[in-house]
Amino acid sequence: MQSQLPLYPPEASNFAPHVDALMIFITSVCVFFAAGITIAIIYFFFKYHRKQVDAIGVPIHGDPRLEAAWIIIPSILALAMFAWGAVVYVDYRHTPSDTLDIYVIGKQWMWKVQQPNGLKEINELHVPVGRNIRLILASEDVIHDFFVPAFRVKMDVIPGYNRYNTMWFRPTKAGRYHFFCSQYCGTNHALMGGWVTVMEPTEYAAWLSGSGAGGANPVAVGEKLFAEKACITCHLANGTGRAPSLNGLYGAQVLLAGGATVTADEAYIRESILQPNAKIVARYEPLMPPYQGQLTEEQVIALTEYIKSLRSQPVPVKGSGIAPVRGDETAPAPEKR
Amino acid sequence: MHRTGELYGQFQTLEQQKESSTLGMWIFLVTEVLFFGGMFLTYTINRHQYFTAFGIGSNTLDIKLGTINTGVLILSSLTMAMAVWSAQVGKKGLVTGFLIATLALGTVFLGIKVVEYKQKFDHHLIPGHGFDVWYQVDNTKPETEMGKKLLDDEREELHKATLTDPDIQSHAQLYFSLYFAMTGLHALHMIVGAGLLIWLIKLSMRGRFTPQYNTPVEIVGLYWHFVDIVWIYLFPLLYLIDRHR
Amino acid sequence: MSTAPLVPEHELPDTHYLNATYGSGRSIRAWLLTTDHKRIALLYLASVTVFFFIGGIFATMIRIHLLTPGGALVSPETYNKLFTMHGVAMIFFFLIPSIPAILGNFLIPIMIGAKDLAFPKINLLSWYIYLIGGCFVLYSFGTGGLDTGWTFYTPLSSIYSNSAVTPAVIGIFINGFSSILTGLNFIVTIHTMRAPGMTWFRLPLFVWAHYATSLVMILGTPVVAITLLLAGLERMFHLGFFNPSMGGDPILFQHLFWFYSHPAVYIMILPAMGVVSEIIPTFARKPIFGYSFIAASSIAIAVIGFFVWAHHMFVTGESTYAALAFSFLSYLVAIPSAIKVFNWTATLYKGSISWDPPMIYALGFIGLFTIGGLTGLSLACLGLDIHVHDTYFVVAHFHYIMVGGAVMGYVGGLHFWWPKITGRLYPKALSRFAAIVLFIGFNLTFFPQFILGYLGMPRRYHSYPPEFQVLNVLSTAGASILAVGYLLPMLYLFWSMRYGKVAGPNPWPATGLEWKTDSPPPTENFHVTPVVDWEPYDYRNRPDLGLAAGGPLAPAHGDD
Amino acid sequence: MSEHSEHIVSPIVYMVIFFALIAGTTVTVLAAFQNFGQFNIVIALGIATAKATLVVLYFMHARYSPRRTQLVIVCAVFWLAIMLALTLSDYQTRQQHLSRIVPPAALYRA
Ligand code: HEA
Ligand code: HEA
Ligand code: HEC
Ligand code: CUA
Ligand SMILES: [Cu+2]
Repeated sequence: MQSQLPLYPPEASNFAPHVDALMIFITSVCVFFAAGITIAIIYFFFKYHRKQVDAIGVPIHGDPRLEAAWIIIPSILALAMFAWGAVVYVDYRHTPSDTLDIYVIGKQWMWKVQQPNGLKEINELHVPVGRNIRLILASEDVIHDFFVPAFRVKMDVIPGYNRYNTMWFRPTKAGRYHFFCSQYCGTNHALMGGWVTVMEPTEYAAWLSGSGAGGANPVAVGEKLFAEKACITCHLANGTGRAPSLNGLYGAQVLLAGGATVTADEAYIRESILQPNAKIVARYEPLMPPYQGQLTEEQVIALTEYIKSLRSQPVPVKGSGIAPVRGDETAPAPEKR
Repeated sequence: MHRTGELYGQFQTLEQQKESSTLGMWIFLVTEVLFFGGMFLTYTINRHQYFTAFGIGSNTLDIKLGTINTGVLILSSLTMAMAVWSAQVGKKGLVTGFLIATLALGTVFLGIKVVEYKQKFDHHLIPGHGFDVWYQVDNTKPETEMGKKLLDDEREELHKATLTDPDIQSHAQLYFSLYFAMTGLHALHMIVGAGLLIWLIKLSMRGRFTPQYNTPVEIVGLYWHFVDIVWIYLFPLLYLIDRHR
Repeated sequence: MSTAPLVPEHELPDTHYLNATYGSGRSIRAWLLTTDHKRIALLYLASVTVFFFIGGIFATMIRIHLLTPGGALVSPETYNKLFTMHGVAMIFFFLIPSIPAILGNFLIPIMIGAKDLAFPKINLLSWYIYLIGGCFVLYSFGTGGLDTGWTFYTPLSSIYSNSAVTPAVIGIFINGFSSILTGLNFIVTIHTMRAPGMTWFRLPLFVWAHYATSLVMILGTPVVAITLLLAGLERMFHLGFFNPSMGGDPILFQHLFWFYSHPAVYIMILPAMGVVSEIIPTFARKPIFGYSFIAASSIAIAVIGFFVWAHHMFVTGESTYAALAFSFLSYLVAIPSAIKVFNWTATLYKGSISWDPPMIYALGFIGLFTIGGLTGLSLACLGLDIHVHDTYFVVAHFHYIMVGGAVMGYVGGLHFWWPKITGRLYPKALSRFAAIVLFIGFNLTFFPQFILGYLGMPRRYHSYPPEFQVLNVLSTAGASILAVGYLLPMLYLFWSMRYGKVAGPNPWPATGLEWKTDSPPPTENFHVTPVVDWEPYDYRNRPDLGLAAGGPLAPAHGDD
Repeated sequence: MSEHSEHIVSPIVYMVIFFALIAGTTVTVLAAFQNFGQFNIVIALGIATAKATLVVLYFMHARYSPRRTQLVIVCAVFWLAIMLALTLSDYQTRQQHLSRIVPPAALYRA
């Protein structure tokens, strides 16, 4: 900590310096106006204090030039604040592609965290310094909010089958920092917090494998589930089954019946498992049974992780709903159904 | 405030009084637009997401009754407009007649609504614990070949719908929640309107409405027409989803 | 008293609205069945004050509880109920009706030269609706209270909470119609009941502000009514409009809620701005700077205020594009507020400024509102809001605007028109002292919360990490000073109703039409219908005010 | 205030409007049984709006009302539009992530 009474929390992520700079800028503008107006009021108050009981003031009705000035100048400043804030915000929402994905599940009143190798934590989150981290957030009951002041990041965690919120950051300083639930969620909302531990990458790796007894690798779990739940009967890897191959699905553009495309991100995969018929892949029949209510939140995550792990494998030639890489000019236009 | 004849004490002239009442009613209708608007928004977003379930729900409604009711309500709007006209031209007897006709039509509308609600109740389509979209196809004993075929079609539809939307129970329930909230609120407005009409009829029988003083008829008319407009939207939105299958 | 003009001793008029005999005599019935807007205003004054007390007591308990990190006073459930009930009582039952239903009700007909509002019976009805709604909410408070936060976010409020949510929601639903009917009444009155000569651009700015407020009331309130109705139905009958486990969408609730509740913050602040726009020219004794800009900015705030609601939802995962649009629009709505602040300040220039109590409140309002509004700009900033959303920074922002701004304006307005309402003056020295106590206590309470918020203390926390304690203790200390600052005016205003010096029709003197009639005014407001032939806030051509006006300007300031 | 002197609409106009409304209802029902794809809802709401407009203009006399009343009506529609449009704008653009925007054309093979 800085001093006895710090004015801002530690800066421990890539966003922190930007947000603090933004804060300083806006606060300066605020102080400028607040001080200017206060000083003007005090000055006028004394300077033009009533000297005679029946004195009246000089009748001045207004001045269009002044009005124009104090419409235009604040507008410009406001625009600057908006623009700068927007730039930072777009950065928040622009997740890089090389992230380490960690699942975070909120429920009244605790956080369950699952590391990429399946290690589970409760009210603790370990991350390596210098890596881009993406948190994938889901809620089991009401709305929560994951908030790390030292990272200046915060995102609501919303219940519902078609909703994952995500957020990303890059820790820049090793240490232990508070995280909080910052959306009011009932009785023990205030206790629904914990600690983020930012470690050196080597330590992190050691920690992951060292305390690895906590859980199995979700990809492996997912692979087993994929067989157990009969996914594999339809989703043949070579794309010849009744269902599209899932190889290379993650991150690709999927063409849907009706002509729209979606990006196959976690939310899409999750939805495709729980409510497959919400979005039908072009050229396939809506055969897949919905798994809503048949899989636990953890199993969904495991399956999703497994499907994501198929990313590196080659995309099958035929039958997949996945759009090929960009630039394939010879591709025929999608047919209308 | 002291009243002098038709003029309330806070006003200077009858003109001013009429102007105020009419403006007041229009502004009240603005609030009504936004009141119903909130529900229409809820409806839009849910329908967009659960189109299949909404179609299933909508197809259980009785389109004949719905259409008849639309006609009845439009007719009542006509008689209401005629009541205003009669007051404006000073035909006192006609005013009473048209008001009574409007009230009667309004009552018919509500009666038909009750019949429809009763049907939903019998078919276990009231949101809540007993709700079951399958109830009707499972528990009806068709008497004719035709009826049997229709029932089979319906079962088929439901099966198909369940494939696309496994949670059809919840989502159809969402449809019926909106159906009852929207039509219920509409019916409540009708009941208030009927009360206002009874009040008008009483005044009218005493011969109170003249070409000079007919503001009450006019502003109740505005209200009644507005309730009609709400129905004009409710009808296609609730009854006519996915009818062409 | 040295700066007050030398006025002859006054006597109360023989009959006025307070002692006039109505049909049923001077009984309590004559009050409860009155259709006189002035009496209804006093009925509101009484009931709104009760809710302010209730809300204030909850606030005090909140602050005491937060003295220690673990929570000093109550259990977590109780704490959650405290801030919820504090918010509900203060917002829906105190601040929204305060200025419009009390001062607006009392003054608008008089200011425009009418005998009453256009619909006096509806006016009385809206007070009863307010009472019924209030009873439901009090019932909810009494039977265990509710713990959803004043924002009632689903699915917490509709499914998970097991406190007395339903009666509270019904109460707020009912209360909404009170607000709607008041707004409707004002709009119609302002349109159709103006006295001869009272053109739109001669209307006092107080009336303009209330016109804008009424617009928000009639356009926004129905939406929150239906939203809460749906949430209430969902709770009572287990429906699924907003419940994700039944397919509903919790974010939709937030959209609907904020569609009203953002504009509603302007229901709270616009009337206070109207009050300030009356006080400043009166005590600077000169026309307000930029009359038409202030009038137009009220309307602009009311209209643009409807375009920004989703700035409360930047971190819900709302679409990035929508967030950008809503942030931009939030900055737009700040411009009309800026216009007002600058024009008020400019009005002081070359004025003849006194420091009568209402003026101290008005100047305090400008300062505190400015700080509150400017920190609103930090919140509207996308990149920054991610960090400070739902922290004490937000709490400080809205208390600066609502307590430092709106409540200051309300108390200032009470001081300004008290002589008109009761016919009597209150002790000036004491009230200056109270205003200063209020100002100091307020800043001490809420300034530390800005820092707390930026440090990351989330709001609605019944316990917090120990590093936040120092600032919390400061805040609690401030709150106790603040309580004194509110207690004092209540006492001396009450005292003055009986023992205060008789004020006479125009003690300040001010230029508005309301000061041309007796204090307290007669039942029909004016003995003869007034004809307006002067411009608003004009001191120069108003010999009837008895000031050194008319000819060349009086030597107002020794130096220039 | 002579501009507010009332305009009496003749019963013939009322009858014409009435039949237009009935016709509109009939067309709506018939159209609902045809498959126009996306356009079913557009047709239904289009007709409903036309009907509502007729009611407002003639039964409610808006056509003959003072400007101020007409303004009130426009405001109602406008605010309703704000509510629907701005909320839907969020829902319509929610799925798109800034980082994943790709030019739409010729990107896929079906
Ligand atoms: C009376 C009440 C009131 C008023 C008037 C305002 C006014 C404003 N509010 Fe505030 N606000 C609240 C009450 C109010 N607010 C409440 C209660 C909450 C919390 C709700 C909850 O979650 O419980 C809240 C929350 C809130 C948020 C959400 C925060 C969050 O939860 O993350 C935001 C975000 O944009 C915001 C912004 C603004 C803005 C931009 C204004 C603007 O209108 C301010 C305009 C004024 C000025 C700008 C000052 C004067 C101008 C100058 C001196 C000139 C200089 C100007 C420029 C350079 C532009 N407010
Ligand atoms: C008009 C609105 C209004 C007003 C006037 C106030 C007034 C005050 N508020 Fe409130 N507040 C809100 C609206 C308001 N608040 C809202 C909307 C919330 C959010 C709720 C939520 O999260 O859902 C909130 C939340 C809120 C919190 C955050 C709680 C949390 O997030 O955990 C705090 C904490 O300090 C607080 C404090 C205060 C204090 C000290 C006052 C003081 O100004 C009060 C001073 C008044 C009195 C004390 C009463 C009068 C004095 C007497 C009767 C004298 C006798 C009494 C004693 C000696 C005790 N308020
Ligand atoms: C009866 C066959 C069947 C089974 C069993 C099945 N699916 Fe599917 N699945 C399909 C079909 C057909 C589609 C394509 C149509 C669609 O989008 O619904 C599909 C689509 C998908 C998609 C979207 C693929 C894309 O290309 O966009 C995912 C992800 C998926 N399934 C995952 C699973 C998982 C995980 C399981 C097991 C838990 C599973 N499926 C079981 C038939 C099946
Ligand atoms: Cu979870 Cu607050
Ligand atoms: Cu807001």
